Amino acid sequence: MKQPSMLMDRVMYALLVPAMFISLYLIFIWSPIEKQMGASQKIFYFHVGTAWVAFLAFFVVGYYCVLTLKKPTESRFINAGISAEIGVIFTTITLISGMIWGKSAWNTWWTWEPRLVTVLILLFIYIAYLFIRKMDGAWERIAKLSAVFGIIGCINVPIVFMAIRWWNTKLHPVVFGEGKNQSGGGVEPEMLLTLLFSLGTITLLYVFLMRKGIEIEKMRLTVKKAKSKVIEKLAS
Amino acid sequence: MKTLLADALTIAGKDLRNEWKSKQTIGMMIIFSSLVILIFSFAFDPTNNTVKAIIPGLIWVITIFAGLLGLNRSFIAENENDSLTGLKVAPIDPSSIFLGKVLTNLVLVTTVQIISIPMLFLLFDYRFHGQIIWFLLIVLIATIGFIVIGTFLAALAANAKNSEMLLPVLLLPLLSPLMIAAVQATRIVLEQEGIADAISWLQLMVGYDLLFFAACFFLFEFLMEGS
Amino acid sequence: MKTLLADALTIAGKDLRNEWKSKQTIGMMIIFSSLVILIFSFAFDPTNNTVKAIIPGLIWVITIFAGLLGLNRSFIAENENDSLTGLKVAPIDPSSIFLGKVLTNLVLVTTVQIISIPMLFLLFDYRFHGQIIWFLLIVLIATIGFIVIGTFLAALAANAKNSEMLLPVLLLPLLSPLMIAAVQATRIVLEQEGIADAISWLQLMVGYDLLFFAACFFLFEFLMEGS
Amino acid sequence: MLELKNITKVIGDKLILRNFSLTLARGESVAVIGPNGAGKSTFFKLAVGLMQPTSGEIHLNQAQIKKKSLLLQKKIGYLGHESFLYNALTPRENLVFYGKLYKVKNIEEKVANLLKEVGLHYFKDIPIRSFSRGMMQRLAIARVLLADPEYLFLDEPHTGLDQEAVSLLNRLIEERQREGIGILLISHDFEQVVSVCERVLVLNKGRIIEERQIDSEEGLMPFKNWYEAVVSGK
Amino acid sequence: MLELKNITKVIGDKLILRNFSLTLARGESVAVIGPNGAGKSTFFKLAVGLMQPTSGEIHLNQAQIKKKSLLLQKKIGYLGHESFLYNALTPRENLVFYGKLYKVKNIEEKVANLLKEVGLHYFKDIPIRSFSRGMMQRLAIARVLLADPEYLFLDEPHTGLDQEAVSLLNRLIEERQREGIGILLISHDFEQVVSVCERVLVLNKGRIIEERQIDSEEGLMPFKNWYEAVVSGK
Ligand code: HEM
Ligand SMILES: Nc1ncnc2c1ncn2[C@@H]1O[C@H](COP(=O)(O)OP(=O)(O)OP(=O)(O)O)[C@@H](O)[C@H]1O
Ligand SMILES: Nc1ncnc2c1ncn2[C@@H]1O[C@H](COP(=O)(O)OP(=O)(O)OP(=O)(O)O)[C@@H](O)[C@H]1O
Ligand SMILES: [Mg+2]
Ligand SMILES: [Mg+2]
Repeated sequence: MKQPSMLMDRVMYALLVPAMFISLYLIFIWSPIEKQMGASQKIFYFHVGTAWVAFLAFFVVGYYCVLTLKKPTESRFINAGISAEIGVIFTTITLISGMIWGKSAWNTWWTWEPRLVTVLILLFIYIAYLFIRKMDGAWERIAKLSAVFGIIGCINVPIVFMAIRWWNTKLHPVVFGEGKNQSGGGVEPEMLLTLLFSLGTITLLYVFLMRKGIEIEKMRLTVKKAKSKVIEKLAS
Repeated sequence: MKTLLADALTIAGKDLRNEWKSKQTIGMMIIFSSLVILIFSFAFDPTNNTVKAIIPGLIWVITIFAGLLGLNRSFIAENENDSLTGLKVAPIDPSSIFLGKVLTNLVLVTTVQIISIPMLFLLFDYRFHGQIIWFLLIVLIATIGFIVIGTFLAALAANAKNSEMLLPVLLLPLLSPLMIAAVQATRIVLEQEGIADAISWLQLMVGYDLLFFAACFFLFEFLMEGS
Repeated sequence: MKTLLADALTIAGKDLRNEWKSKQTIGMMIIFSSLVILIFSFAFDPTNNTVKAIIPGLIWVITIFAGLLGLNRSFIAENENDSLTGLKVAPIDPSSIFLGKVLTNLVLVTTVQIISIPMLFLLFDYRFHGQIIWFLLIVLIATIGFIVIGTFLAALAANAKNSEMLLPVLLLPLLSPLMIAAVQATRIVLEQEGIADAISWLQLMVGYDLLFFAACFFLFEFLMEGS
Repeated sequence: MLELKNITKVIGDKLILRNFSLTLARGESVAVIGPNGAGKSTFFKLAVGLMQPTSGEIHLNQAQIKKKSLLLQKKIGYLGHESFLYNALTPRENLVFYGKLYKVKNIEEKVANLLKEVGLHYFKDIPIRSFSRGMMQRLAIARVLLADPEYLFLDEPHTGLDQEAVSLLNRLIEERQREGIGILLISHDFEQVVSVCERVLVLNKGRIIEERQIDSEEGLMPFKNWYEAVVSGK
Repeated sequence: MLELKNITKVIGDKLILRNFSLTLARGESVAVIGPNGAGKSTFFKLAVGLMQPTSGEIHLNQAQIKKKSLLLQKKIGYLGHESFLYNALTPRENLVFYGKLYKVKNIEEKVANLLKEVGLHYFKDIPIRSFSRGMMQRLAIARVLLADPEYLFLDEPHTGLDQEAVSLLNRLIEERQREGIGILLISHDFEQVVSVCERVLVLNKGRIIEERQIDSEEGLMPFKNWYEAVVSGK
């Protein structure tokens, strides 16, 4: 049981490190500099990658929440939690990278644009979910409660996106469409390739972090169990 | 199904009769909503003309913040003597507890609105232009959505020690689409004659209400189950 | 006097160390304040230019609403196992409980402000014009006043079953002079260069702080006394 | 006949009950005793449906009960550590409310009789907020008896009661037992155990370690000594 | 020597204690018993300064105590219905916190010793949130003993404890008594009263209706009968 998973980790690690260097190379050296925005456009590759992982992580949380409700097991519960934690980190990175980019592209840190607000709300739902997991009590109970919230949260994300889009297009019908075409992600093939490669790398990073996170969490649980067992023995 | 409704009415009846005797929760909600208006008038200088543009927003900010107080209460009150456990061991469907509480909260929040919205118009000297029936419809639909999801999350939060802090943290993000729709629809209906422009918002709200009502109704059971 | 301070520090230390371990209260306060900003942005259309005029008001609305959560906690948390009674029977001056709690709440609310005020500026793309030092001074003085009276009333409200509803109802009216002064002073200092126009507001706030600190400090004993 | 078969319960990673089996016939009264944290209250919660067993089955009159069952809940009266009553309501209102939920027929009449029985007749229209602990416990007992359960689960019902209230409670228990109700009692107060119950189970660390009949003539001291021997040495 | 002289307490318009007098010397152990609502807990609250008497005086070592007195509070250890402990803190942190408030010297060392004494040594760094009721009660006892009080006021300290914890508590009480600490105990559990105390007061409806020495050889039944006679008929 332990051996193959270790092997898997090794393989992933061996893939991940070169992939990262390659994507850094692709991003900063190989791909051309965008004409309108200049070097600051480089952030685009990180930005889109992390945004994608943020959503991916969220749906992984939702998936494990449904499973947990069906039949709570410790590993499902842990998976959902780790995915949520990684999701928070990537959502934050998306926000921050988007803000930095926004400062150079739009000359403002923040605008109430649909994708931005959606990401912000997504972050809040994640955090709320983590707060529920922090409640004290037996884990089965917490698992059930957090799973219920995770599901409701998942249902909510598309509605949020839709509502915010309507909200803003009423005011600035152009912003969304304009932003989409402007940077011209599809125009230059090098850019597209770079983007796809960095997307793959970041997804791999997510999977790797998931595995490590789950492993660490399980170790922590084992230690905790052993500790309480020892204490109980000593005391009685 | 019939007993489910009957049980829900029994529970709502108990809560409402209780509330009628003491009038504590509703009283504090009304006072709180007036105080929020007061705070806003200090913060935003009501003589300023542009402030009238924020009336639709204020209606919902008040509803949500005053509503939060009542929602919090609805399950915390059942912690006294652990009476929620009494309901759990009774031979009733857990969903009837949900229905009963939604009913109670709906009555409470609607009552608060009946008093605080006219007060808001009065204090900010707002002249009503649109059609009152559409306005009422929009307020009602949005309020139902708010109460449904709020009651559900109040039951969830009640498991935590610091539930009064947890509830807004859980509720507000999930409420955001409804909030946006409600504010926009209210603005349209207050400023214009017809309802035409607000139709799509209304549809969004109705969809939200139905979807979350169904989801909460079926998931509520899991909240009531022990581990 | 020296032991009074030492005891206050012991109590604040206990609370803060606790908070440091769980980070629940402060985390929820920060999230809540961001959510309030979010809700406001939906309610009041942030792309609208006039909304920037309400930034000074928003700063205080956020502080008060997030602060209310923390204030509520500070004495409700002592109800668990009735530990407040443990403090009452300890050989310490009751005022040191007050001082300790004021200290804790001040640290909490200031931390929230350090995060939420820059965030507010950021999200509403507000460009800061005045002098930062005066701004900080005004925020600090008004916050102290808020915390002093808030802590006192939280101790009072904690006697009630529905204290989380009672506290805002008690606190907001008493806070209104401070609120007005704070909003006006903040507006002046944010929009203009000097502090000259805000001096009288500042004086009012300092007076309010001193007066209520003295009053609360001496009256607190009565709150802690049994009947 | 209520049967619990091979019930095991794990909470978190803690094994709280293991392989717990019990048969309770109608008209029988059984005590469950054991040290703090043995799992007594947990066993009750499983039986009344507040928790689901990790494994094992519950049978009521030969039919297996699955998950949350309204049938089971109607037949069992559960008196927990708390009273489950609403402080703002009067005793009458409290009982009528629960009566409606339990679909009791002739509620008003029945409530009036029960209130007389537990000695709260004169207080029937006073909100129970101001009741003393003893009065509260009496009303809690009335609540449990209201729906004419077939089985009574009483978790430390004697705590905090004075002598008078204790004997009232014991009398009520015995009456119901004679009427054919099965009774399960958790208590740390061996005096009451000996005077009320016919059979006793000793629970320790989630396991039934001993079971025997109680001889009411035997007296308290021998019983105590027996318990101590069972729990410690064995 | 702690003396309460002619204490009367009225709450609202209810006379809860009338003309209550008591002298507690160091090294003495006295039990206070009586029905629910007799005013026992109220009397304790008056003595430890949680309430002010409506009339009457409290003397400590011949000096009259006025209102809230830090001197009195330091000399009295009060164990109430609740534990007064912080769930988020560990046993060590809890005791150190109270130790600081009580200005105890050598806190760390003393805490370590006390934790050993009550058998919580191995749990000293686990937040007490997960403690069972018995463990909590032990820690509450340690808290009371921490400041080396001269008088101990224990309000129903045995409730919910199992046999082992009860005997631990009784041993601790007896030790302290031999060291010259005066002990006051409220309990509904006459077995403990008889085994721990030398003198007993019976309180009913706010009045001391009887007072006598306890003969530990006498046994439980005669004591019970005596109590019943005192409370009911007289
Ligand atoms: C839902 C998550 C997000 C996704 C999937 C996403 C995706 C993208 C993509 C594909 C682009 C390049 C194409 C385009 O210009 O339209 C882009 C551009 C940009 N994004 Fe994001 N983004 C997300 C969230 C954010 C956030 C939270 C921020 C800011 C805080 C942000 C700020 C920006 C900026 C400033 C640009 C450049 C726009 C321009 O070229 O004019 N994005 N985003
Ligand atoms: N929800 C829960 N989560 C985690 N552990 C629990 C939970 N409920 C009970 N336990 C643990 O299960 C064990 C048994 O608890 P239970 O309440 O059944 O004991 P008990 O026999 O009733 O004790 P007492 O005599 O003190 O009432 C205890 O060790 C307790 O810590
Ligand atoms: N704060 C209060 N306000 C009004 N009445 C009170 C208050 N505290 C106690 N009482 C009343 O005083 C009487 C005595 O209460 P007390 O708690 O002293 O009883 P007790 O002897 O400790 O009873 P028990 O054995 O149930 O603990 C009761 O009738 C109670 O209702
Ligand atoms: Mg128990
Ligand atoms: Mg008492």
